[in-house]
Amino acid sequence: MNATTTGKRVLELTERGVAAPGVRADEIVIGLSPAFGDFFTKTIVDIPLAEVLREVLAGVEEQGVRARVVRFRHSADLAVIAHRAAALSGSGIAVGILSRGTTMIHQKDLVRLSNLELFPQAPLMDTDTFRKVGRNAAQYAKGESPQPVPSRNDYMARPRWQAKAALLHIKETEFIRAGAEPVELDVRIRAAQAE
Amino acid sequence: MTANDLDPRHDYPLATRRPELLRTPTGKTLDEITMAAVLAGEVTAEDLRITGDTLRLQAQIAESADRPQVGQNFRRAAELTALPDEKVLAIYNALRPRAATKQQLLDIAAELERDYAATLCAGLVREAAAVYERRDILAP
Amino acid sequence: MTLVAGVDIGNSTTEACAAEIGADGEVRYLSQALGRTSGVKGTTENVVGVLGVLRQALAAAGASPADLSLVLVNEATPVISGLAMETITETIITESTMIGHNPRTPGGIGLGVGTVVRLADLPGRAPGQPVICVIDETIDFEDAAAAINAATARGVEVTGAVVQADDATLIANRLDRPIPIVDEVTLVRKVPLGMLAAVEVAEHGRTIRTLANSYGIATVFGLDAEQTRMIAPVARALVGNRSAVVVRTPAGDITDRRIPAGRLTLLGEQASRSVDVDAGAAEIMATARRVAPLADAAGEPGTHVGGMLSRVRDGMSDLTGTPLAEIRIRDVLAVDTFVPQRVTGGLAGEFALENAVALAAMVRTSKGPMELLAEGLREALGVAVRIGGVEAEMAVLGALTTPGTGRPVAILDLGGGSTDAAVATAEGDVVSVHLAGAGDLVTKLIDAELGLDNLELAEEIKKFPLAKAESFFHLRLEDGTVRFFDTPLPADTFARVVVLTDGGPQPIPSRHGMDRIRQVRREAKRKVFVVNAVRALEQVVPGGNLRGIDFVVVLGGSALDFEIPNLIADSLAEYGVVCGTGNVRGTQGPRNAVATGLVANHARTARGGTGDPEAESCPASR
Amino acid sequence: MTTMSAAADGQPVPPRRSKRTEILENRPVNLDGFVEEWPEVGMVAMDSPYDPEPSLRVSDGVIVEMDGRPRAEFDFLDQFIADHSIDVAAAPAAMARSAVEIAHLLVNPQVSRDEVLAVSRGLTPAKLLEVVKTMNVVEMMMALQKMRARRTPANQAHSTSARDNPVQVAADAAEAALRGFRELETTLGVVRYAPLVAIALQVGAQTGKPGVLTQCALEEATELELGMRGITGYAETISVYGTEPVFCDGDDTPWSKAFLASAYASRGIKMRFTSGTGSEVQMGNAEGKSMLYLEIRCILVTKGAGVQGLQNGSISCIGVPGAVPAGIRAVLAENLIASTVDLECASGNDQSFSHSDMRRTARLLPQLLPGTDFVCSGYSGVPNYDNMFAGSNLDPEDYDDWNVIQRDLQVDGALRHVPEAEILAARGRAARALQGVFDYLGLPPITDREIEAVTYAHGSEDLPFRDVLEDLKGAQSVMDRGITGLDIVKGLEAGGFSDIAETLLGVLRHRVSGDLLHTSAILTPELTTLSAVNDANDYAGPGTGYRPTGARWEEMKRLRHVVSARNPEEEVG
Repeated sequence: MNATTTGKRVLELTERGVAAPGVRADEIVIGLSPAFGDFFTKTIVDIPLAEVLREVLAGVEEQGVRARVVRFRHSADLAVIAHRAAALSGSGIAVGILSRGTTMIHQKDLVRLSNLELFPQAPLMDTDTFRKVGRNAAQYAKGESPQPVPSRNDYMARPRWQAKAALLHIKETEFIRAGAEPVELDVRIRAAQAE
Repeated sequence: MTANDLDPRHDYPLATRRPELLRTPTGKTLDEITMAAVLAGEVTAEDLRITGDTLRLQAQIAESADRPQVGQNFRRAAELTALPDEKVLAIYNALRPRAATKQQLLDIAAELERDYAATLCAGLVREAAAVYERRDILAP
Repeated sequence: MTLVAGVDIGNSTTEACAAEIGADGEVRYLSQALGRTSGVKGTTENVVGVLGVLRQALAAAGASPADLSLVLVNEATPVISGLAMETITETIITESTMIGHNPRTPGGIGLGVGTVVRLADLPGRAPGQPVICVIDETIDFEDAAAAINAATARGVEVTGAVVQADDATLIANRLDRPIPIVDEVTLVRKVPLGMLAAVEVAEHGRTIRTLANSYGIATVFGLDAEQTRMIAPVARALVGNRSAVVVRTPAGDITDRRIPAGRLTLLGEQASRSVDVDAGAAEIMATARRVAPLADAAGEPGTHVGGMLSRVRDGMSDLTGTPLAEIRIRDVLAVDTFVPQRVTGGLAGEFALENAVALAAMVRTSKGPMELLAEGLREALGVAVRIGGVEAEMAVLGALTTPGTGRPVAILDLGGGSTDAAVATAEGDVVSVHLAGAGDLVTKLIDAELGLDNLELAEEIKKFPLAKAESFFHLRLEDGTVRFFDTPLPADTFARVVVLTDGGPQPIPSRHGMDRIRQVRREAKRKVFVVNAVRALEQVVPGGNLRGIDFVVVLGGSALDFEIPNLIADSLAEYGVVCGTGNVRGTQGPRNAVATGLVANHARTARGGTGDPEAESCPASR
Repeated sequence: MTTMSAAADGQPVPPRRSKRTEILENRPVNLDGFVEEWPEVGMVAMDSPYDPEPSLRVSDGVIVEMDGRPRAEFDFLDQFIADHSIDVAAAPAAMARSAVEIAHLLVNPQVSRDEVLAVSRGLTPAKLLEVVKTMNVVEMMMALQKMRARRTPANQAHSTSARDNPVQVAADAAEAALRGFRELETTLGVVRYAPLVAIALQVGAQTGKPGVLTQCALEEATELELGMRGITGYAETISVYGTEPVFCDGDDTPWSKAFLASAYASRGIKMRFTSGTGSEVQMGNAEGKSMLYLEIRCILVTKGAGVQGLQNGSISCIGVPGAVPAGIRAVLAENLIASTVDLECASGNDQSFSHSDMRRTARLLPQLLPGTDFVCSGYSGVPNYDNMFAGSNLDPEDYDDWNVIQRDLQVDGALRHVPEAEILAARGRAARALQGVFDYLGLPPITDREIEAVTYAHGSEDLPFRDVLEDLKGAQSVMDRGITGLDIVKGLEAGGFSDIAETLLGVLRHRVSGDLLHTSAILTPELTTLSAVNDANDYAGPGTGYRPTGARWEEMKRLRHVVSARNPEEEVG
């Protein structure tokens, strides 16, 4: 196998049945939106979702923490996904990610509309930020006090991305299945050339 | 001349055209709000508020200018001049979706009528209670 | 019966009390109030603030300014103080000898020794040679692990790695044979290639043993005695780290340099002496004692201390409108401190705690236009205003209304800008002193030592105890106890050390643990207030012997602090002194002493007597 | 289930591009986002097959069917509009007219504004939509010229600071007032700074030009409190939405907002609602309706609540209509409809809109040319990096362009060129006045160095840092001590700024009369109320209505550089 950083990676998500609450205190849950890696393959700024998930997982692993990946089909609301993921997490910490890149770190005892860290501007999310999201989530799980990932702002993001973000959001909501249970996923990310 | 026949063309703005009709909540006229009086401590923040009577005059102006909704708003406002700030904010919060039960809203309406003679505001709250019930946005 | 008011204009706070004085001189205190001082103390700018506080006090007594027969104002002492801080040591690493930072998550465990090579050069290495490879951030962790595994499979002995990105665990987890890996080395490209190097990572919760030991390094690199002597500072610098890299370079060194901070000249009324600022606080203060009383101080021009003092002078001159040439520094307090500074020549953005000296300087200005101030008040109130009494004497009189006190008594007035002391002998003589350094300096020390760069937060850390939010429903307090909550704590406090302010728990954004922050806070208070308490008392107590007084009453805003009075009391206990926070009139705590003293003094003189205020009735105010 | 993302194989050689394509590709307009319409989910400006057909049935004075929906199925917006916004007496006749006929009434200058209002008061949302759908933008501009409530156009500016520096806010407020803005709005980065910044805005505004009304956008309770204390003069950020779920997501209903409107009026404070196209689809709950149809519902809710006016023109969602076909036409249509139902309209142009200067201007002209009550509901009076409303369509760098466009077209955008000396004098004086007020109130001092810096500054980056700790303590003390507008008056007087003190007292006095509560009210620099009641728009075709003449036109002729006719070697001005 000859993996390279320039080559594309393929994301394989295999369903493993209904996700159960975790018992290990050293795990976090990564909650994915209904069409993440399904209909959608990249974020609003074209970062492949394979890279997004790989970076978040790497950030978690570097801290010596484990991650479970769970898909939520009953809602495309980031707070709902991240909060329910936190409820399934052994440490009580979860990361929620929407297909367009909007991300949130949540904790199970918080009210749903609150959060530990929120990254509301999907166009500003790059791979480095996703790595840090994973790192911080894992540090919260370990009871450490990570510096929040600095929030960025760009007032010219509105003319460029506001409408596309709305389209992506609406499209994702089409994949909602009312009452669907969260599903545990096996994640495999591999180099495309290996085929 | 009474305030019952205000004509927007002649009487507005009241501050310049009909100042004799205006009083502060402590009974002062506009002319009495002078710099000297402020410095002497004779004019306080309480003097710089509008009264229910003045709001009703302005409601007449709005209605005569064919703005019945604005007039109604001023008449509701006239009622609310009697309510303390916290009470006003509490009622506002109760009117938010899923914030109050039907009974709570009806109780507020009753209180508005009983304690403040605020019949228009009470009507608005009752109307909300009925709509909220039909649209299922009352507190459970 | 007459209604009088006492007003104390302080540097930051104005206090007032209202009292009725009976025909027999009996005082009945009715009310008190406090507010912010408007403008610079002792100037007509104060009138606004005084009026506000007076009205508040009178309103609380159910009276109006028209009922007053007299307002007593203190003789405001025209002292103000300024602060400056300068780092005096610097750690310098030359020729990239050493990487001694503590990444949060190094990879692998153990010690590896080998020649430094770039990852890209691994395929060219012959088998059998131990190497340490350097991996920059453009290389993905999977690629790095694959390349190392490939080299190992070929027989190249990769014994350790130095990584730029935060990837150590990720790489280590993917290796066929584990090696120690140090990561987050930001300037990884500067690691010298082709040299012999050692990488060490200790287990979780342990620190490195080989590279933190001179003989360990000597063993690894086969050094002789002279070379070992040279390497000793490197080993010392690595003590306490969980991971480290040492590269053997021909002239590599690490030095702990003292930055020439310049000479501080202390001009006493009789003698003058100079002292190097980088000699540290103890030396500076010893010099100051030798020349006491201080008439002025000067810093060597063009040096750090020159800059420090001119900053203080400029600030004072700006604030008071006094010409620069007339500013006299009448006291200095030097405090040793540590500030985190980036290491020069470090490759991983390492920080070292460098020594620094903080200097508080107190300036006595020309006496403020008190008469104009009094006139302004007279005009605004239409009431007689009298400037009454020296501040320190009034404070003593006020302090003596604290139940359980008696003469001879000393007071310590702990403010924001200065620490003041006064002593009243049994004969009624009062001696007083004003010293530089108080609450503001404590705030500054906390800010600098914790590297916060946020004075607001430092101020809160000074004022309130700490806790850690261990969950959304409980806090571990700094004394080890736990406090539970029914409603969840704010989201931004989760897993953080917080300071328990009046407005709720506020998170402290730093990597310091609760113990460290607490230690810094208490040390800062001790270095300023305890040192100054002793220093101040020594200057006012007859003969400088603290055993000569029986009672010390602590007053002022900082006396309300939750631990400063205890820190002072503990240190004074060894002199057999009864020390405690004042409780003016038995009700006011350490507040309102001067205002109360003004009224007491007036009542005493009006009666024509010289009796002690203790003789007067001090009923609890309602 | 297994899914795979497509993997590109190899690196295909990119096709050769023309130099011209490259140039076009790099034009700023291509940094803007554009999307295809998707009417099923409401991603369509104003022309959707899923919008309802107009209809109306009245029985016993109650509307029992509206736009194809029977009363029993009304959502809460339908019901509020049916019961409060539509004049049941006028409705049957109005609805009987065809959309084209009503559009003609709007465009035809010989039909008076009052005659249009007699019809528009009886129209349903779908009917209003149908009317504007028959109109192109030029017709809409013709109509807006007539339907604007106030005869004299005005403008509003944002005055904020990235560091919440009150000295900057005061100086920029003074400059904005001097340049002609009649309303100034601020908001905060650190909310606790609000009292100091609101005081600074008020002091700066009255220093620049008497009678400018000020506002501080905050959560309802604090905004109301600052207003009640007379530290601010009006309120604007009271949002309404066009579908029931989104309205509920905003934690409000038409009834709660109507009550809030009365609450403001009861304290003598002028207030307008805020809404705009695109917010519902942005929140994914447009119920398959066009952006403009939903916005018309917001406009009618505002009308029914008895609120005098509305800030609309997409506002913070401008990127959504801006990305779809005819979106900017829809934005003009929403301004027009607000005016057509007799509301004050503060017409957007207040948010960062495009990377392209040409497109920014094209988006502005439909409001600037006909004139609206406030052409911008927030022209950034500070550099966009200091704009805490996330940037505006225009900022100080555009001042000269704006003045030239006014002069070129002889159109009154309510601004003017001011010589630098006057601006420096006003900025410096505002900062000194604030220094005096802070001194008087015992707030953290403003140094002469800060005043010097702010006089010549462009933005917060040019200013010395303030002691934030002390400022926040001061801000808290303003709230704790119950400081009011009267204390600011006293502080100005004590500081020797008697004229500004008199002005502010004059502004505060207007609380008592409530004259400013009427539609489109502003204060003139002489402190007289000018509103749709006493300055009603009387446009009736060529030669009528407001047009810049006389002294105002002479003022508009002045620019930074104009060559003198008398001596072409020199410039006038």
